[in-house]
Amino acid sequence: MKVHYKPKRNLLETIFQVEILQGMALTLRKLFSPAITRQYPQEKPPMFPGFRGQHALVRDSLTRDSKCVACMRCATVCPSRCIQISYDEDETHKRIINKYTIEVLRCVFCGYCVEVCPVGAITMTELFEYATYDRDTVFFDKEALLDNWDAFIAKTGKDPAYVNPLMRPRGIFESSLPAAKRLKVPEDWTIEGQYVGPKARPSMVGLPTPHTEKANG
Amino acid sequence: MEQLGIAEQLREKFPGSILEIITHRGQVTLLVDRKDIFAICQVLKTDHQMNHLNCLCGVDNLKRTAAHLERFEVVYQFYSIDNRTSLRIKAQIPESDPSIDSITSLWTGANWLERETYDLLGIVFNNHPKLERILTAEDWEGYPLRKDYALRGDKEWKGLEELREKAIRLRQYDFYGAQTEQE
Amino acid sequence: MITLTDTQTIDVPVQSGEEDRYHLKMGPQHPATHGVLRVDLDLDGETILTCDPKVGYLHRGFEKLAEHRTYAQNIVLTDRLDYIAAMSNNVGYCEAVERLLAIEVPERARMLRVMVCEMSRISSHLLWLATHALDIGAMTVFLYCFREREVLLELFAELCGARLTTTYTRLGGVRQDVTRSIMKKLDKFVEDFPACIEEYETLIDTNRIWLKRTIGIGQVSAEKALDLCLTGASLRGSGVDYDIRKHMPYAGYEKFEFDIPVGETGDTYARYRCRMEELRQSNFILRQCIDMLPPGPVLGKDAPDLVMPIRAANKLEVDVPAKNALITLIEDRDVFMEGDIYVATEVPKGELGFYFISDGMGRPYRMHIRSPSFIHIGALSTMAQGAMIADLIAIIGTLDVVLGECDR
Amino acid sequence: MGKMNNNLVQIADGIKFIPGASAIVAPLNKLINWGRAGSIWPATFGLACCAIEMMVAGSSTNDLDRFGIIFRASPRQADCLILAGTITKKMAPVVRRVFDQMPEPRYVLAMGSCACTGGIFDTYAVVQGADEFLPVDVYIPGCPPRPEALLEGLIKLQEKIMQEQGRWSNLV
Amino acid sequence: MWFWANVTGSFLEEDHSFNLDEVSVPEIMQILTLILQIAILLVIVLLHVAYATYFERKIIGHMQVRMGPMLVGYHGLLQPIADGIKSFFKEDVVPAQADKPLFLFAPVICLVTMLTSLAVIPFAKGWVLADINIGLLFIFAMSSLASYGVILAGWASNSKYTFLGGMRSMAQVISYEIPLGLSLVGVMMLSGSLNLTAIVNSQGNSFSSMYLFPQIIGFFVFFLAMLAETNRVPFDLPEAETELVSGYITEYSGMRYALFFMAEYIGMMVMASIGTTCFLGGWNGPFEVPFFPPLWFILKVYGFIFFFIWIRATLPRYRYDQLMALGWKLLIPLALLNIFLTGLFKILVH
Repeated sequence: MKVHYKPKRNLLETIFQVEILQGMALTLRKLFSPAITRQYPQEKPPMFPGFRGQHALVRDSLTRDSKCVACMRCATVCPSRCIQISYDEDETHKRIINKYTIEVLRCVFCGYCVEVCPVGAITMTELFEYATYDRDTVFFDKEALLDNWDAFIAKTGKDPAYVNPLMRPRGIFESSLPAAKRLKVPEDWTIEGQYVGPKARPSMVGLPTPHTEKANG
Repeated sequence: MEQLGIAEQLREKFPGSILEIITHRGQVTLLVDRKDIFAICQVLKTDHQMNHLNCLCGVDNLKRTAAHLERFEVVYQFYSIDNRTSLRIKAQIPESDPSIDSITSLWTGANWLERETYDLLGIVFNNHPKLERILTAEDWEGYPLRKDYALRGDKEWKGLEELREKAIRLRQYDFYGAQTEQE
Repeated sequence: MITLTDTQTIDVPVQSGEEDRYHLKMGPQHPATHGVLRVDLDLDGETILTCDPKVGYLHRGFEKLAEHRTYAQNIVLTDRLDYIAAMSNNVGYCEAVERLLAIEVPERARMLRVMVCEMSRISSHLLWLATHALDIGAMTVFLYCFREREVLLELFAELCGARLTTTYTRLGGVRQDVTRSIMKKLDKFVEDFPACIEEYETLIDTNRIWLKRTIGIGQVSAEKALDLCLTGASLRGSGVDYDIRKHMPYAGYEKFEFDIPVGETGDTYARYRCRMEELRQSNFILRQCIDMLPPGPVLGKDAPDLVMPIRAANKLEVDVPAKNALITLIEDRDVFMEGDIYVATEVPKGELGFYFISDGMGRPYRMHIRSPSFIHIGALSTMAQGAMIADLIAIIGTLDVVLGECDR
Repeated sequence: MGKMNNNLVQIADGIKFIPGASAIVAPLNKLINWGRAGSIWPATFGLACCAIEMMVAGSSTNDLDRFGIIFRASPRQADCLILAGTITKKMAPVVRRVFDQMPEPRYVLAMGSCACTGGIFDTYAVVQGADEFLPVDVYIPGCPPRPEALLEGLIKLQEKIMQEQGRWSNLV
Repeated sequence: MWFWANVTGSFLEEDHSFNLDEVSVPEIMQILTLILQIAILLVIVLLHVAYATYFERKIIGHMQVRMGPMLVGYHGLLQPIADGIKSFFKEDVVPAQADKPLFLFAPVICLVTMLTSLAVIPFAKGWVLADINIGLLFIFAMSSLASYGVILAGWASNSKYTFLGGMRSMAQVISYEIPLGLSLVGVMMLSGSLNLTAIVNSQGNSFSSMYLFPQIIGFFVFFLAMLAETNRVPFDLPEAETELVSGYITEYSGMRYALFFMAEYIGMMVMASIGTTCFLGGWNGPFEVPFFPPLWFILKVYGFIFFFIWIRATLPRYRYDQLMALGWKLLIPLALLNIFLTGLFKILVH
């Protein structure tokens, strides 16, 4: 397709500066239209579940401790190598974490650690305002990470059983999730309730439907 | 397949230089000797309408072994916009003399790609108009993309060391820096 | 010619014939160089005699780093490649790796990829228009473009949790499905966007100053453009109909109806018009995506886990809870087949190609990125010959370069 | 570095340059600090990804101009250097030079992981943290930080400026 | 309400507010009064400059659907003060290779010439510091001198960007002084005087008798030349931010930069005042304002300044050679045509 240009201006338009006046009319109209600015310190931006903000370790409501089982998947997957975990094993080969640190200033906030965590222990919260004067205050250890979770629950007033789509990705079969991550989520996060384009609906033949999936799995 | 046809024609034209023809995932690769690379590219451009040079890069084969593989290779990826065919050519370069003819006179766009390959791998392009470092600093030592170059660098670039010294020297003029020094 | 050092003035003997030359080093800190490009200019008055772009001020060792990270981890790196259209890079990277490792992608994920690609194309073109207009002096266009771009970025944030560095795709699909609220907002955006394009065009499209600053500036003929290896709108502005979405369709682009705008004159104005048309076409594709999004999972059954083993023989040992982790680990498929592949995708800047060599490990042996910006900046010295300083700014703007992608 | 900044946050007296601050000095100090905090002009200096978010922070949605912050192209007229992006080794001398060209008082914000520590790019070409060669005042985590996070960093910087004492030695 | 007293040709003789001979107080008192008046004018003008920047930032902000200064004072009203304080207490860097005396002196030249030209502007009937016969010429002379400041600043900084900025400014000022002067020749011909008060008086007090209408071509030329003289978009080449960083002020910091900034805004005000006086009927308005006669004048000047800002928010920037071409090939012929037409008109009428 050849791009088309607007017609060249004629003499009259040249003399009366028509196109410039049109532009000026636009800016004048905008002068009297409301500003779209968010007044930041007073007005916060809209946040959505799954925002990749400050890290936190979910505080288990029963044990009051982290759910982490020291499987090292997060430390392995981290592209910027900012998670450090060390653990001891007791006689039943259960792992006990003695160090869990995240160097936040090196983190790239990809969310891989949350996604690979089989028990939903680590998460990323919707907080993002923690600029500091000092590098050391954003070097989170386990306690700080647990505190981050408490702060997040307190600040946003979220339910402590908060699930974000990093912990339980949208649009995959529940059967492919580990048991600890089969959490209750809003309807349109599941395959059954997902958005489908209006023109695609009749042609569902041949695609795995929720029904067939259940039969298989 | 049209690509294979072109490859066969090339093999007939340059019997000594085409070492191998490989097909992988529907893409045809020609392993060639470096001596005829300019002629091959010219034939591709003029006779086979390969008018678009997609990609030119170097590879260090230090940790790979296969038939015909030398230490370095330069990979050319061509595409014909009119015929919608593509072809890849890999020219083998021995470690002893890492040099190959430049194709800058065929595609002006190859100029920077060749400079980049020289910069990161140390492959010299003969007849190149301006073979200088491009991505790293002018006085950089070593060729970063070679497999024997460490990820964090073998030794510190001296420009950065000078800078660190300067920063320490100038700290006394800094408001907070001066305060800490007094303490 | 005078060279200034830190502390004193040194009189350099002037060569004969160069008395009138004025040597100007523009950048790396300069408002119009789109980041950290440096251009060394030899001027006669304000006319450019020679122009020598210097890059590498953002060279981060991408290709080296990629050799030390697994295929899955490298997706994170691609965000930082062309940070204006991170989604396109994600898709380009994953298309290439999937072809190398023969991973199937579900239909829904493919269409979602097209959708986010086009969203990022719009957001990238908006940023291009904004900075290009700002370079030429129209500062209001800049802010209007950012207004619409912000809508898209917030949609990205809702979709995958980050605004710029999205890390949206996964090998074998995408990370997150869309929700109804995202689609509703996108629908509204697609509805409103044509009016916004009209708004930008009111300000600049027929404006006589804009026309004077763009028509005939940085003119490249079709042959010259091919010779310079230009791609994307820079090539199409010169009249070569080359768009990878049509030539080598990926991610199911063959199912969509759209036109490739092609210019004739090859000057800054033609490229500007091409990109403005592309905005409209992308909007049209988005509309089709919203209408045709098929049901199904967004991640293939055989998609590899994020925690990729480094080598096939030495599989990662996983713990009891991880056994039934997200997706099973790669086992005996031909993932670790040796071989190489070059896959190109059409990103907003032009042709983004990934060239991989696999040696049977969980990480690439060699990853080369054919970045359009690098080649476009290489063409700058040819295009800017004989232009004026103000034209150089316009030409840098019209090439639509991103230094993160250029220097890697 | 850390110790020094800790000291500053909880500054209460900190009168080191003008012993025995008089009744004139204190209000004047306050006035100057108010002026400086109310008109932080950063240099237009984008390095990488974060620069785009910096531009967004300046655009209509967030509007840095509300805080009296406008970007100045020339470092000579700037008060603040926002290190928005990865600092490579090749770029580091240039960054330092831009900082040296800025007149006192000058502040440095390290925006994003790359500027703070090098982030994911732990390679041969990247400086591992801007504080290797620059006195960084505020660190903003995020990759890239949301524009609001940049605003929050700037508000933190304003708080820091408001607590300064006697930073006008170049005049007297 | 269209009543005006004493708007006659003999107005000049009646105006004796600054005529030292006729006032019967000791001479020293007269000088003190004059100094006081100058001081008041300076304070007002400098405040005006401060708030003109605020005005500009607000208007441009709202045209770009944002808000402009909001947080420093109520709706950012103290913003200019904060900027001023900050600039005043900022380090004053003089580059090592700069020509120091000239570098320090250049902003002063700019500011002083601009302030001097304020002396001849009639803000209202009788509100003028120096009612000289060659007011217009005086202002031209002063604005030409101001360009010296710019050129010297560009040269003395010993930096490449500033030098290019200074060169551009020199060329721009030389080529636009001519159409600016020529465009006002028509006004001079109609009013028969170079005295600004006389020009206002000759326009009469009705809307239709403003010189805007008979001199529409002249006004067009004048307006463009005025934009160019004050380095405003679309002619802001000497300080084109995306090309030359900040042009001739690249190396200036702190207070010296603020001086240039003030000079630029005073320049805008002076040019707007000339436009008001010569084309829009000066202080005349639909009715006389009690206690504060210059209100109409100020409103008209701010109308001009609003127009400047409006154009800045809308238009891109010309290229250097296109700017020259516009000046020499379009504006000067147009201005000459205007003079010719005005002359023809005068001959035909008389």
